[in-house]
Amino acid sequence: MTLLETRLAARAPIDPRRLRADFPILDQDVNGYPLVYLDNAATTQKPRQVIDALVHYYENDNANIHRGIHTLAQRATAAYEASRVKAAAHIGAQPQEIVFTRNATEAINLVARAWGDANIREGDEIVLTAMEHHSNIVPWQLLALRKGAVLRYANVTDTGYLDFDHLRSLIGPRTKLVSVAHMSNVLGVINPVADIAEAARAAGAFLLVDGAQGAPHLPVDVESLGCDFYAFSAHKMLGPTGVGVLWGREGLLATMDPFLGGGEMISLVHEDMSTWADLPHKFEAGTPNIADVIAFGAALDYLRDLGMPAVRAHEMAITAVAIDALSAIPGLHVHGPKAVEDRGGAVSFAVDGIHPHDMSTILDSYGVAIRAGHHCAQLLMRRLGVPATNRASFYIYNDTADVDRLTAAIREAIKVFA
Amino acid sequence: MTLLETRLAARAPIDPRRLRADFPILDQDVNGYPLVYLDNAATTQKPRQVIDALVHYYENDNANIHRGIHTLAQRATAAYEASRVKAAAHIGAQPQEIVFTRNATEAINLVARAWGDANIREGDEIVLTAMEHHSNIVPWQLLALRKGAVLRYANVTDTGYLDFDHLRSLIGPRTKLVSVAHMSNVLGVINPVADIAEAARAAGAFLLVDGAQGAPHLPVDVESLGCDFYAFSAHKMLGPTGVGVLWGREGLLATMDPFLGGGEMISLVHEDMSTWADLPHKFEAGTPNIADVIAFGAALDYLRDLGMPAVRAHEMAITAVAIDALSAIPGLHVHGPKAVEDRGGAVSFAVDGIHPHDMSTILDSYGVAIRAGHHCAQLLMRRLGVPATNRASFYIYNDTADVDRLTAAIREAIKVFA
Amino acid sequence: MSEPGLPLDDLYREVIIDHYRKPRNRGTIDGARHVEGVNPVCGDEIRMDVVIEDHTVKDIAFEGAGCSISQSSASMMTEEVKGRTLGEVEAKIAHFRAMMLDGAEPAADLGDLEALQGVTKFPVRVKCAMLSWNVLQEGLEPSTTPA
Amino acid sequence: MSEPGLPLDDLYREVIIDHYRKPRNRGTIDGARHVEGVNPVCGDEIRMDVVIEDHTVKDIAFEGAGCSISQSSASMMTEEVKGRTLGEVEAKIAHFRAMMLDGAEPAADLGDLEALQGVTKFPVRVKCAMLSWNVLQEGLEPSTTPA
Ligand SMILES: Cc1ncc(COP(=O)(O)O)c(C=O)c1O
Ligand SMILES: Cc1ncc(COP(=O)(O)O)c(C=O)c1O
Repeated sequence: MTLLETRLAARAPIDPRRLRADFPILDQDVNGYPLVYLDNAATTQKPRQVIDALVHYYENDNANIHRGIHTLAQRATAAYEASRVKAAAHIGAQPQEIVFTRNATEAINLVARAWGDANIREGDEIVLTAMEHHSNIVPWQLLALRKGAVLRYANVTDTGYLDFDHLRSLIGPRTKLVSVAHMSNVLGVINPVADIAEAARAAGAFLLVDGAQGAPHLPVDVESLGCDFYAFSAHKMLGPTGVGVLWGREGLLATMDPFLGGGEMISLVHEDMSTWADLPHKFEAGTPNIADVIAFGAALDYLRDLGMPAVRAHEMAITAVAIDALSAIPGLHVHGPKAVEDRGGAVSFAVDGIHPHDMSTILDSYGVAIRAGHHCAQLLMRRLGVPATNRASFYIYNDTADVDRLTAAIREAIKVFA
Repeated sequence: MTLLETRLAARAPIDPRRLRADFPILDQDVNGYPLVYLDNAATTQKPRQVIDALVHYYENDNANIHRGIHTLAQRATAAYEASRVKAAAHIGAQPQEIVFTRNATEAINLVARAWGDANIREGDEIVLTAMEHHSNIVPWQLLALRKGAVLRYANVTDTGYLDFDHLRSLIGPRTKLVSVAHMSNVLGVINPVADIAEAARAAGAFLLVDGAQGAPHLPVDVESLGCDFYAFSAHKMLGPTGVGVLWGREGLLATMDPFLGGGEMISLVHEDMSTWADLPHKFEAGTPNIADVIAFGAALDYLRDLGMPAVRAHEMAITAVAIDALSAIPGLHVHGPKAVEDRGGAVSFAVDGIHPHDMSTILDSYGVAIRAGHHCAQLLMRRLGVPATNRASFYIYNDTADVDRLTAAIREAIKVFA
Repeated sequence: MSEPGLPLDDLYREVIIDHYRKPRNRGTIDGARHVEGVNPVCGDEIRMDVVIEDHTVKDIAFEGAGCSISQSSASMMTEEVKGRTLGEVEAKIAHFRAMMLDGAEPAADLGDLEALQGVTKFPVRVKCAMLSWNVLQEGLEPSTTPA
Repeated sequence: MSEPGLPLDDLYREVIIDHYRKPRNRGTIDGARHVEGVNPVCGDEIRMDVVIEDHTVKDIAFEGAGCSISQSSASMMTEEVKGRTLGEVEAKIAHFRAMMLDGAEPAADLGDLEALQGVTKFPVRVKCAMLSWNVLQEGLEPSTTPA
């Protein structure tokens, strides 16, 4: 979609100044300056509605779920399951296909264990990309180690895109799984998931999409993406910490063994063996993170009310402004695509002669929070030939005034090192 | 300890009426009656201090931890790590031995995978008890299935105690692990962990203690217990849902492979293999449940200020009252030990001619919340020869008025079925 | 104690307590088609023997363990379906489901089962009432292998 | 822009920027004892060659990548330890640690390194300043095998 098309699809454009009133944390001074929070790819801030949902739950309904007959247990169970319906709706899926985990990382590990251990054999290949987050690399390394499988990494082009032809060339008869980020947390680039799904399917391989940066920023429909698993984290999309989502095709989840054993996930327990509960409970062992799942429901409501096309349109607009403003700074180089149709609002950049950690410290002293480091993407850092990058990442409450504060602080940093 | 000794060890006795002011949820009517919450073994309520800690975090400090240089990330990291120190202090351990998980269940699964897969071989034996929670059974069943190991279950006596002689007789040269509940969530019985540790150690076996019902209710010191792993859940001890703790001896944790792979738990990531972060981060993959771990710190502060000996003394006192009052009801039979020195405040009971689900529904209609069911202990239900039990379980904010309301409602239920 | 805040009287109607205490058609039938079901969440169990001849439920018996709702529902159900044609039984199943799950008024052919309507005011207990009906449904399916 | 709210001037002192831009003793030494260290959290690297003769740091050189604090700390450190006896070097390490980790005032033998005291006002950056010192400490341990 072009920016114009996305804007047209959006119900009403986002007004970040108005939304900020919902985010109490943004109304504070940091080191003497009003906070400019540009670390949204790491975690987003939470609106009043989400915080209130937590408070409401603990002040009114708190109880352990699923097995209780008393009133609080009924209320808590209903609210918990309502969040599952909302999470499903957010990505165009069915509730019984939604498994709540701790985070996207655990969701990917669940697949690596519960699907991978049963389906990956010696010599099988798993295709990743060189831009993956460690959470979409290490679980497969551990699986490969257990099973004698082989990992293959698709290249990243000099302009910060996935080298799709290279990826396709890696997918062959031994490929059992392809696992790619929907959107890179460093380059911001959006990967062509539907095309990748087609290539995977043609080879009889499954496709997992690491949606940690997808679900918060893009309208997502797992059916049209054509993937088999989709993983994401609540805390990166206005929700609380401690909640992740694994979506899997029902037929696929149904064939999988459980991951963790314990309460909630069983049907009958005998001394030697047990039988499992139905989907999705089979994959939710022990007392879940009830309160945060319920509060995540409030975050999903918030995003639904804004409309994901509007979220996307706002991010395209502010990213365009940010890339222009950053590129105008002498000695500053933006990594990743420049065209906002192809990317989200995670903008990594390098500044000649200034290490990202120094940059981040100086920006922080001006109240501007960015992230500096390898962003859990060491393979990509090596590909880019840098030890670390600066990353400013935007969300619904950021506006062009934040971009101004960012660029002004960067210019101050350049003076320090001049 | 006798009740008197425990009382003497307690700094100041607990005054449940005063504490209730800290628990907003208790101040509500359910089905027209003031709520009497007696489902504390399933999950406890949260004091204002814990709820406030969550709100404070999200309104002031929320950021992703460990890698950020900006001010919010520094604050969040410091607060998160401060909770680790508090969790360690609660059980007499070192902070680097504390791994935060989602719940006790995940903590046990972590050991079953990260320790079990590397150390359990075909024919090895794992000794459990017939009173274990499913969370301390199913992970070992899955491990036994993977490795061809054998599970052995120690008996429960007719009076609701662990048959320690039987347990000891099961521990032999093939025993690699013993895993027992510190306190049964059904019988309330406290198991003789130090003796079990001695028996395990003599056979060269490791000992895991499922402390889900221990850490909330008893003064715990892992050194004097002599165990190797100790697992518990924050939500059962005033803390939020979504946080569990695995404690393991440092030397043991250090030799273990990671459980989940991803961000936070790595040192260096290469295409084929990675190296792991130091303890305890090696076991905490992905963005942790930052907010809830921090709020759990407030719960630990609350318990520390009360003093665990005072908590224990209060529970012994109210349990004694409850057992007396319940036993006076014709046709009512209390499961488990009657001596409060030997047990905690989870009191299971049967009433002639009334199924626990009917009892729970009737009690709920009088505003009294108990739990009815198998309590994730199907093996124990079979041992007791019942499909389910009624369970009233007490905590610091319960007093004798709650016991009165419970017994009055039970008498009403008996009338319905008379 | 004063009146409870929930309509307990609607739930524990006299006829329900009666069937719970004195279940009808309790037992087993040699050579019958055997089906069973458990509600894993609460542990309620129903084991059922059904004899179908000439498109009619010639005989039916059950055993089980569980709460008053699950056991009385099974007992009343056996009374209502014994001797009925498969068509009549299917209609009863549909009418019972409609009453319990969709809030429909009890159809005339439900007889005493009408007493279970009060369960709908206690949503967590609805599955108790449904258990024996799901087992019966399975017993009617042609694919079930006779015991 | 107005003055920042944190004492940036204390962190980025002239001498630090100078060492960062023009690192002293940069390079490798053939046949020297080689040690290296990475700060996995931020990726800073220091590779160091040390020649110890007669209980003296006869020669020292380093290469590395990272922020101004880690690299300038390494550069200043090489200047301060080159030609010193092991006893003097151990004392400097102790004094530097005391300044960075325990908030002690800079000891007289730290020379230019005193400029790094401002880092203590930025606690997350202290580990940057410490990296090369931890590597040096390793280079002094007898167990280290020469390259
Ligand atoms: C003895 C015991 N073990 C384990 C658990 C599991 O705790 P969680 O569901 O918090 O993982 C419980 C809680 O129900 C318990 O009572
Ligand atoms: C692309 C991508 N994948 C995975 C993750 C891991 O998310 P979490 O730490 O919430 O599990 C992140 C977040 O840092 C990410 O950006």
